[in-house]
Amino acid sequence: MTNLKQPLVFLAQSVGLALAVVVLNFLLIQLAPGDPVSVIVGEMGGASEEVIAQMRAAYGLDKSVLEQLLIYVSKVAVGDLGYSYYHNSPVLQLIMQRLPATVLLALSALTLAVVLGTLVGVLSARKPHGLLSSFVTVVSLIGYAAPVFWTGLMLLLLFSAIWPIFPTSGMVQMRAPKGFMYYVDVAHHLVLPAVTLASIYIASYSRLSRTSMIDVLSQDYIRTARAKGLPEGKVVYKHGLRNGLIPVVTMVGLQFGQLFAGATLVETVFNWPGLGRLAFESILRRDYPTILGILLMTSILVMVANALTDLAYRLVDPRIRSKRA
Amino acid sequence: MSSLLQVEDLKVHFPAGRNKDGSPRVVHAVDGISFELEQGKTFGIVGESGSGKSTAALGIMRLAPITSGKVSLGRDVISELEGEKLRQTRMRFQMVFQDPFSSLNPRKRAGDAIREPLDLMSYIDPRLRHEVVEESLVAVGLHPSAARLFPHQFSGGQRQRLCIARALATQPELLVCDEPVSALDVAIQAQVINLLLRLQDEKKLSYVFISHDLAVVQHLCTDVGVMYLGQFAEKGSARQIFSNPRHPYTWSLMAAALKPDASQRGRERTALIKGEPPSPINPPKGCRFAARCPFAQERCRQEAPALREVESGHSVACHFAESLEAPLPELRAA
Amino acid sequence: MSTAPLLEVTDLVVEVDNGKRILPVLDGVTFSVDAGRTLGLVGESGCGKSMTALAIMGLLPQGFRVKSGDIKLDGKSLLSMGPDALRKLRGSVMSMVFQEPMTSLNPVFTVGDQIGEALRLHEHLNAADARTRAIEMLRAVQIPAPEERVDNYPHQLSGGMRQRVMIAMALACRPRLLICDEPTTALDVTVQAQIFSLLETLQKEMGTSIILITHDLGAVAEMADDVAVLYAGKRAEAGPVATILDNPSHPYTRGLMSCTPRLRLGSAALTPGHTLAEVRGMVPPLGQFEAGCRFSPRCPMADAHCHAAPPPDVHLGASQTVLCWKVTQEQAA
Amino acid sequence: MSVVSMDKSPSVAEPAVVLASKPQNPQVEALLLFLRNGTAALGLSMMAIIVVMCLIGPGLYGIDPYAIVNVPFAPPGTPGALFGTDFLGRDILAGVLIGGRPTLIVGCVAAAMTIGIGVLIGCMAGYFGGWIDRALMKFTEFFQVLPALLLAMVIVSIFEASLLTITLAIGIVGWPQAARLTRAEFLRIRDLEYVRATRTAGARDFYLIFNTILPGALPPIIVASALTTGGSILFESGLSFLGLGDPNMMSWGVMIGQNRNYLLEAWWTVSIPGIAIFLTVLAISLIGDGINDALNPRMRKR
Repeated sequence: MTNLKQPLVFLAQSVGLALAVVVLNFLLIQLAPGDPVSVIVGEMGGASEEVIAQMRAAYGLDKSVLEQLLIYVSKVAVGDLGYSYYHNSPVLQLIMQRLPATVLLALSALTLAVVLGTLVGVLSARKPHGLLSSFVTVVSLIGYAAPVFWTGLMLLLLFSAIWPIFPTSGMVQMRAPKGFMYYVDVAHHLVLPAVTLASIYIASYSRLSRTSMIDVLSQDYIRTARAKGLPEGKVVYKHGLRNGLIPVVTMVGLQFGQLFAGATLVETVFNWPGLGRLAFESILRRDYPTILGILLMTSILVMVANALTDLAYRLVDPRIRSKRA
Repeated sequence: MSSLLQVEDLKVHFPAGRNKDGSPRVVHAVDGISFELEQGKTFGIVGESGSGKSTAALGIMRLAPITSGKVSLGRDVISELEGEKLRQTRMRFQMVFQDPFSSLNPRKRAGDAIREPLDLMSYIDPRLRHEVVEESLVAVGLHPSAARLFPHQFSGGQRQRLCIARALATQPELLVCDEPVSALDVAIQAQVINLLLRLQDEKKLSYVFISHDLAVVQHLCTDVGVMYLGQFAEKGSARQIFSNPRHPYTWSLMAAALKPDASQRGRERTALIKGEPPSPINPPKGCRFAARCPFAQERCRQEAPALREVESGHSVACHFAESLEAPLPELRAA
Repeated sequence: MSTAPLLEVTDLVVEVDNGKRILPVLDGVTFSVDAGRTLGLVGESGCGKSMTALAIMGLLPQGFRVKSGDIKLDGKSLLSMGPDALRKLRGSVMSMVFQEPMTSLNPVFTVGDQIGEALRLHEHLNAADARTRAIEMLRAVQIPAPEERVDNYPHQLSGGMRQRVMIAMALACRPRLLICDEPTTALDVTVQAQIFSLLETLQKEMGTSIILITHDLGAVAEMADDVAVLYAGKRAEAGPVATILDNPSHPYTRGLMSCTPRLRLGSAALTPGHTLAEVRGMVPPLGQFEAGCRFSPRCPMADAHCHAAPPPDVHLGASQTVLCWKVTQEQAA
Repeated sequence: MSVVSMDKSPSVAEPAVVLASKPQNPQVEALLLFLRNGTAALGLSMMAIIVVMCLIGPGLYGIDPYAIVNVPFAPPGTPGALFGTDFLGRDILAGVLIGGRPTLIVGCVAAAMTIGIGVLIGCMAGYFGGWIDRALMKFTEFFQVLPALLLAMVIVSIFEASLLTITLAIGIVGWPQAARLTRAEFLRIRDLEYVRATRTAGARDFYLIFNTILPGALPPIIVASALTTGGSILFESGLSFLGLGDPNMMSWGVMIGQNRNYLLEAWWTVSIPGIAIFLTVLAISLIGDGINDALNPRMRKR
């Protein structure tokens, strides 16, 4: 029973959260100066009275706010996120076109950051006062303090003006190669954006895993492992690491929202054709249906990511597994 | 003489999530205990961890929500007081906690910690409060200059003295002590036990004394309740409990605590019972001790025994309290 | 069986560097444990009991180091051994049970994994055999349904069960020396009795020597053959349990014995309000030891002589050793 | 006097145990430790220099940051334009000096807002527990799911960019972390015995929350505040970089955003304001590190 009930409750909660985001979206439209139609009309460059009246009716603006909300929610529920007049395309379709690029960028940056950050953090935890530890501290301070868009620009400067080995703009070459070479080309383009986006997180993960490992290595069960005669490597990498990873997993879960924010800036710098750049362009053009669609979609992505982290958390920590099940 | 503290059928239950079938899980931490305490006397509550003895203390102190039952101090029914009235009445019943390291606010000077209840409950003229602080410090064997120091500058035993001083600042009638000496080294433990005895003598204090250690209880308590899974298994005067214990659970606690002294060296302690107390979540319907009791019979598993008097003032919750014979000679009546 | 003691600790001096000063932790501790026997190591907290154990195991925390003295296991000096050789002895020839069963087991591995680990390491068993042996060990420490418990995680077990698992883990490779550091302090009294009788049973079966570290003289009377009382990093008194408990000669031992509350039943039951004997004061913190006898500030018998100079070890009878000026003076008289 | 005496308790209070003579206030000690900490000192002095430069720098330097004073893209070292000029020929140094003002103000006010909202919600949730906790935590979770930068972008673009809207936007999206942290600390401290003791001493809820529990919860919150301030500054510069800053204000982010298309022709127009942001955030995190070292009990023990 529990096996079925648990995910159901979770699903219901997620739907509730998504609904709340939809309502927030609606409120934001309501709060915007002028009604949506005048905004849209403004962005289309003007329209006749007739068209405006027609659109008002289509948006249900002649109805009460509550009815409008219901109309909005029911539209969103069937996947109708509105129409982008600027792009001349349904918002959902637009988002779906851009989504893979952002997911690719975010996931590769996250993987890079977690793997590299944890590795460096763990290594330095073994000698909390050693050279590597100081290095980690300095690098994490720098990584944290440098604005990500600026880091991106500096890398861009370096790799286009001084050492042009990586492409600095877009996701593929103008004339995209076919087949396997297409993926190689994407990967080649991915390097700079991913490294830039990872730079903030490498710093925080190395720092977090360092403190977490120092804490874990002072626990009683580490002494037990040593008393058993385990070699030091096993003590640290078997008994220590499994526990030291727990806060890292928690942090991954908490950072997805921020990761997309960082992606917006990085995509803007490197012209990466993802959701973030779409959001940026839409904001400049006051294309509200698109922006709000992205807001909703990103929130759902964060929820999905959180669910996945929760799953990972259960794998790492048996205490959670039995407590929640 | 009427009693100072009266506890009637006190119950403290906690929700603890849900079972797999969706029914609520309830921790029956304290499940109907009653006792009376006369002024100047000490009621000891003994039991293993999870027996609910600490929760009982928190319930009496109104620090844990009471599910049902009545607690009265003198004429006041403290289980029914709320808000300001409860807050003001607190000066009459105070508490000493187990862990001397977490029971003092690390950011407050010792003197301020003792003064806090005086300020919060507007006890006596503000100008006289510093005198009360000094007197309290001296009463527990600390120098008045200790008032300026911070908790981390004291040892465990000194901190426990501070806690006692704080609890006594408002001249309470009742002091509830939750394992006040179990975190202390044996030499320090003796000092604090003697301090409690002396203060009781000087101030005619009444104690509710919670402990897992029968030997400590024997030094301090005039009356004893042996608690198992939220209920009293046996209750009576210290004399009755220690010279004529009747409940198999009391026997097993005593057998385990009977440490050999020099004359009985090498004698093994008799472990009358195996295993550990079951969880107080949704306890079994029969006698709660039946699962571990070496004398349990079918009736015990079916029918919960009532706590009934076997001699004046001595109650036992066992169907066979009169017929069972204690398995060790030490446990039999003199 | 050899006649030489299994473990010999001679004049052990351990110090700690706290960053500012070097402070003595143990100062000339000497004792030995014969094969198959149990030594009780007694004292209040801060007297150096646990540090002695960790020094034997080679697990002293950072900043602590053995300055002089020797520790010999089976005639071989542990201190002159390389770290890898010492590591191979840990868990196989000597092992340890710690005080806190709640935090001493790794929360993310099953108890079976944790028991089997030492077997796979020292006896090179494969996973299946290690698991079988782990189940056997769980049965040996009287855990019910060991076939199921072997796959449990520590948080699914009660405190007493965890301590049984710790014992199973420590004894998995049938070590010759088992150090138990306050193994029952965190447990209920009924469970305490069960753990002690379990330890005795297993000791008889395996012939293991035990060092029992405790603050509880009752536990020593019950379990130990010999006893060493530590005070402020020095050995105050040592000898066979019978001698020491019948005839304690050091004022500290006497004080500890008389201030321990003891349960008296039946006609011997105490009347309430019975005060205990006291040992005044407390163990001084590291680095604040008296120049003379370290116990002298708390000693009811101390005189000028005691405060002035540290006392020498005196032998009373064949096997009792006491560190006290008063005893020295008595003997001289 | 025999101290190992049986049966008779001493009639007078036993001799007071020898006590340390000087009180050691843990808060004062932490402060001293903080001031003696090298990292913190470095961060503090860097921050002091930055603040002073932003306050009086523009007045001293005297060049209007909005005025075209030279040819566009004059490289650093050009006479009259020490850090060069931007794409319009405006003085970069003048811009950097004045551009710190909105960044610092927005950063600090937004961080204060973030911490204020977060601590208040965290306090309530952690102290009262039960349905209050569940409701507040759902609310927090909702805000954590929303992509912060995107939401702030929407808010700013709907309500027109001004210092006020930007500050509000950052404050609204940033508080969940502070709330979670405060709640966790409250849950930890709430059941400590000294809190119970204070309740039996007759304390009301308000006193327990703000006088007893909150001071104990503060250390990690203070450390988080430093990080949040740095974060808010980065957030503000990100918004400004995207062109969503207050259009009437020169700020570091705005300078980078406006000049970024000319990066390859005039690297200094982008690099220099970026270094300003970098140094400011670095100074704040150094201070945060210093506080952390001073408050971390484990570091203090050894």
